[in-house]
Amino acid sequence: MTEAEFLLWVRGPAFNAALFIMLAGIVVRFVEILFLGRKTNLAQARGSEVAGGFYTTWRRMIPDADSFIRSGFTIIAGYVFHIGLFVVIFLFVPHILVFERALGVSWGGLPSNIVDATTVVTIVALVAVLLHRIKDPVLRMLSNASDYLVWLVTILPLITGWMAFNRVGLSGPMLIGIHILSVELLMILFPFTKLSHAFTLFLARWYNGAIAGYKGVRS
Amino acid sequence: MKKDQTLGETLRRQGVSRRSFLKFCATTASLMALPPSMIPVIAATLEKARRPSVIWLSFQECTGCTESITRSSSASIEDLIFNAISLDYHHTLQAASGSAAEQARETAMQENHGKYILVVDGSIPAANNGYSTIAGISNFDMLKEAAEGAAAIVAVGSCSSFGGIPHANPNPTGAVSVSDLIKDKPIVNVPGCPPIPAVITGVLVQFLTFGLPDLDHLGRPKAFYGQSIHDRCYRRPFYDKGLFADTFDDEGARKGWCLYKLGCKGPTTYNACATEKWNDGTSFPIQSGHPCLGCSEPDFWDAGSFYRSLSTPTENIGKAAVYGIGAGLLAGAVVGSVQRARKQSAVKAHQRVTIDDLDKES
Amino acid sequence: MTVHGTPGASPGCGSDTPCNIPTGNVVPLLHEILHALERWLDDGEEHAIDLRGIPMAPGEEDHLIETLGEGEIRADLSLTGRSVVLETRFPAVWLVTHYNTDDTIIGRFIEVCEMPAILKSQAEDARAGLEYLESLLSENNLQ
Amino acid sequence: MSGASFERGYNALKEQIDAPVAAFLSSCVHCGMCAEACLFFTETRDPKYTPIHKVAPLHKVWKQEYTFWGKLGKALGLSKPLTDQDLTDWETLVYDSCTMCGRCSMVCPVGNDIAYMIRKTREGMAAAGHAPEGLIGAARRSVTIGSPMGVKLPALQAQIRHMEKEFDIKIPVDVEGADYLCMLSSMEIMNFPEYIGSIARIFKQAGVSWTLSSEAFEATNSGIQIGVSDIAAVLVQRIVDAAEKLKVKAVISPECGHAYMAIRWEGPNLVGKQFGFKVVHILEVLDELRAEGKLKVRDKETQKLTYHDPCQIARRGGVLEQPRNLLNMVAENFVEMPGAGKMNWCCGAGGGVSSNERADELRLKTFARKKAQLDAINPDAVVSACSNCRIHLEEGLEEYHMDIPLLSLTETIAEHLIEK
Repeated sequence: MTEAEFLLWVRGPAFNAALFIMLAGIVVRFVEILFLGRKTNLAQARGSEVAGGFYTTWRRMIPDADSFIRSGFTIIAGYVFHIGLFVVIFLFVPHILVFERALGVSWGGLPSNIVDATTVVTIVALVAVLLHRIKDPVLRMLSNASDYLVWLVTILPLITGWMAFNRVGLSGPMLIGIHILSVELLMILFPFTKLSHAFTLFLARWYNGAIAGYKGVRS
Repeated sequence: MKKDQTLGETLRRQGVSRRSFLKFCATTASLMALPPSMIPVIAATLEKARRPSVIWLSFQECTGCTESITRSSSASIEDLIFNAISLDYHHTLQAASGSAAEQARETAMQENHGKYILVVDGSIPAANNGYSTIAGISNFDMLKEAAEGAAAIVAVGSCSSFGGIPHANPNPTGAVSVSDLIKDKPIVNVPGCPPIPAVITGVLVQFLTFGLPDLDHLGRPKAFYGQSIHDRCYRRPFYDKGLFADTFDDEGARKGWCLYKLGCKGPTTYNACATEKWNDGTSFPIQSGHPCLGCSEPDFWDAGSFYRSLSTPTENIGKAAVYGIGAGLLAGAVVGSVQRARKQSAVKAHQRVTIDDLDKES
Repeated sequence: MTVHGTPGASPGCGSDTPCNIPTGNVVPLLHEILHALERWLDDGEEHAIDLRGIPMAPGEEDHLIETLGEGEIRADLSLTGRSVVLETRFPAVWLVTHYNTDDTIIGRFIEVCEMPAILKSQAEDARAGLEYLESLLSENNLQ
Repeated sequence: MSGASFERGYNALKEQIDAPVAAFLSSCVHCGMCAEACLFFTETRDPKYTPIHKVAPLHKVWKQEYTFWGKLGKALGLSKPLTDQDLTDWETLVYDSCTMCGRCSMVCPVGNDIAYMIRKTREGMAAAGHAPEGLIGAARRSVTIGSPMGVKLPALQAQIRHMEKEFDIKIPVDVEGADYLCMLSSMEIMNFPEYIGSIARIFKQAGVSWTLSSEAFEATNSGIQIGVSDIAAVLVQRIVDAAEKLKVKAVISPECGHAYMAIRWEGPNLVGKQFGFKVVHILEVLDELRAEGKLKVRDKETQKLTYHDPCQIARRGGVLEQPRNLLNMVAENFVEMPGAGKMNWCCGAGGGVSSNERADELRLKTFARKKAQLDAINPDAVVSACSNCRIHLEEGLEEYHMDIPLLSLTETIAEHLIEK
């Protein structure tokens, strides 16, 4: 298999397979959750579940003051790499083309060198997060193999992407091929690891807010 | 022209001054993208270089590569090249034809056995030797025979280097490249469709002066194929600034912005177009506003649309997405209802817990 | 936009060919020439730059040449096609341009040296000249 | 009686897992922020007290029973099934070191309601016979005698007579057709009988028709604390029967945290039908009276007061503004402790921890968190609306030789009434 064939396979069938597995996996996870159902609350409501649910969905993005002091590192490093991932994935023009091909919708992107800088910041934040996970007693106790696998699978696309953009190391086709392959690995693991939080957290926050909202508390 | 004369002697016999020879060496160094400091080295070696005999065999090809070499920009180079090398056989350029032509080829091959350079353009049909023949001899046999006595083989054009358009899907003739068939001779691939004229002559001159050039993993001289178009493209600042042309006639295109979104294959294509440029340095595809097709890379005909960007998937991902969601719903329904039933049965199996059921022992 | 007298003016595009955002290689090249000139003056080290190897947007090369301008010497050589060697406005900085028989540029160099080698008379050519002069004299066909 | 068994416990866990639990456990990214919100961790720095870690048994059952990959993983031996030993190891985490205060549920960035899951985990633990001795005892006394502290009707009647004599006031019992049926917690009956007197005096001035019930006076619900809905339902049913028998319009939950949770929010779901009457917390009633101008009070408290928010009433119950309104009515130097309101720290004794002797040492250790809040403003007295918090805070303050009195909000209001 020559490099060209490898790149073609990665951009073609492999991407389709990864997308298929990811979407199928996400839908199955959602159905598995929703099929368990939830008892209707017979108590007399004080507030509205729906309002509480939506409130918490966005409000939980902003940590409360005390948590910010106590878990400052987790929050800051977490936001740095999440925002970084967002910028790198959704505001880099070549990536926007992928979404355009899939969804038919397109939007403006940031200058590529800004995205490149963001990638480096994101990688540094992810490495810091890993060190923290290893050093902090609570995190070390909580973490299992899947946490470290997910970390690796998240940082790989960033590293290979940075290499591809800066044309470091391998030949053009291999750089781009390996980068897309690492993204496909991320896509395949998406529904079956804690990466699923990316979509289930909206459900979780909604339930949290609903339970509290029913009782008139803005959680 | 006696065969054993050195290039220097030949030039002097033609009344070419030493100063002209220096000019030729300077422009050749520039052609081979060698630093100017190499000019004296080139002059010294070129002077003593023997004039090798060159056999040019054309198989399944469109004569584009031949067109390209005859368009070689520096006429003075062309004269000297054709004086430097003795092109003993080129069935398009030579006057002789039929048995006389073949006779000339065979005598050249015998006289210079082991020393001549075999230049090939066009791919070789491996499926059936009858697909392409010259004077009744199949390309396959002719190549084998010619390769046997060649000092080295230069595969000019993507067809001879990687199979080119005949090799493209569905490849009816089972076309293969030279390196697929010949394993025991040093082969220099000079891909491109066609390759840049200056690159063809450059490789020949480099071969003449320094022998087998430094090759990359696809057998291409690094002097010309060492860097990708993207790395040397003058529009790279636009790529870095995120300024892209969206259509061929929008503001971006008129302003000469990067053509990535229009399918430019510069990042994955290794060739000298961005520096050597075409038509005597006038321009090259990207400078004329058209995305690079990647013609010096293997299977570029099959690498998806020339106008789809490198980062986009080549197949219909919309379909894959729909199938994925559909399969998810199906599998989800099955798995979900099994789990739902499992929960229902747990609820049914519930035994009321009274204050007497709180201790294990009792 | 005309180029002001002072070298190292802002690297806009000299001509009207479309190159709104240039590659920005003109200024670095001028710096390279400056340092080469310093080294030549300090220890006579010669330097040559092959403009063909440097990607420049359309019009940028003309802008560089314009910036370098023309000095006191301009030599037209006829060597299998024309060649022009001229000393730029900055002494010891020479611009050598080779043309082929169709008068298209096939090589352009900037050389920082006392005098480009191409201008110097070559011993071989002189030897050939000597033989020719001797044959002329020996045949005594001069009036 | 088959008695508790691991199978019953495992089945209980399977019953309890629902869509919210599945959504929560799918979203946890092991970020550890819940630990920093839990006083059992912040005051011990022991990683095992990380809230999400406490629901690991529930996580395992959910993964292996209700996800395709989890089931497959278990079948392939990649993950080991839950064992009785796991439940033994987790007993102290789920009971001793968790008051279900819900502070972790408020900070979790992906929105996991961990207290919700602890409550469900206890269903499995108790059914498997892994409930703490103290709570089993309390539950048995509640069902057999009627109150976790073994308070019988005669004891209540004695306190009623005592209050009637002291404040020369009539305390209605079993008065059919009254508007409110007032519940009490045994702690109030035994330790703070003045609460009953205060209620009587306030309602007399405000002209509120109320009554106690001799058949159901106990508001606390050990079933909720131990985590056995069947037992909790029995206790709630008694209140429902009494309320229906007396045809009251509303039932007042007293100054007790989880009692409010038991009757107001879990009650209808436990007995399986909506109540024909409203359920309100005493603070809600008092605030209503205040708003209607029916509470006539004189000279305000001058000492520096602060208010401790009982978790099951405030963060998990929704009664937040009322205590502030009431305190501002009777106190001029009311200072909020840092972090007050819905994010206030738990006292450390709720959710059955105080009835669990094994947790006493840990409970006192965690008091340091509340002490830190008090040290920040060093109040003259602390007011609260939950007798369990009050007893624990008193115990804690004693431990640190800080003489800051604990006051009941209701009693404080009663003391400032203008009585004819």
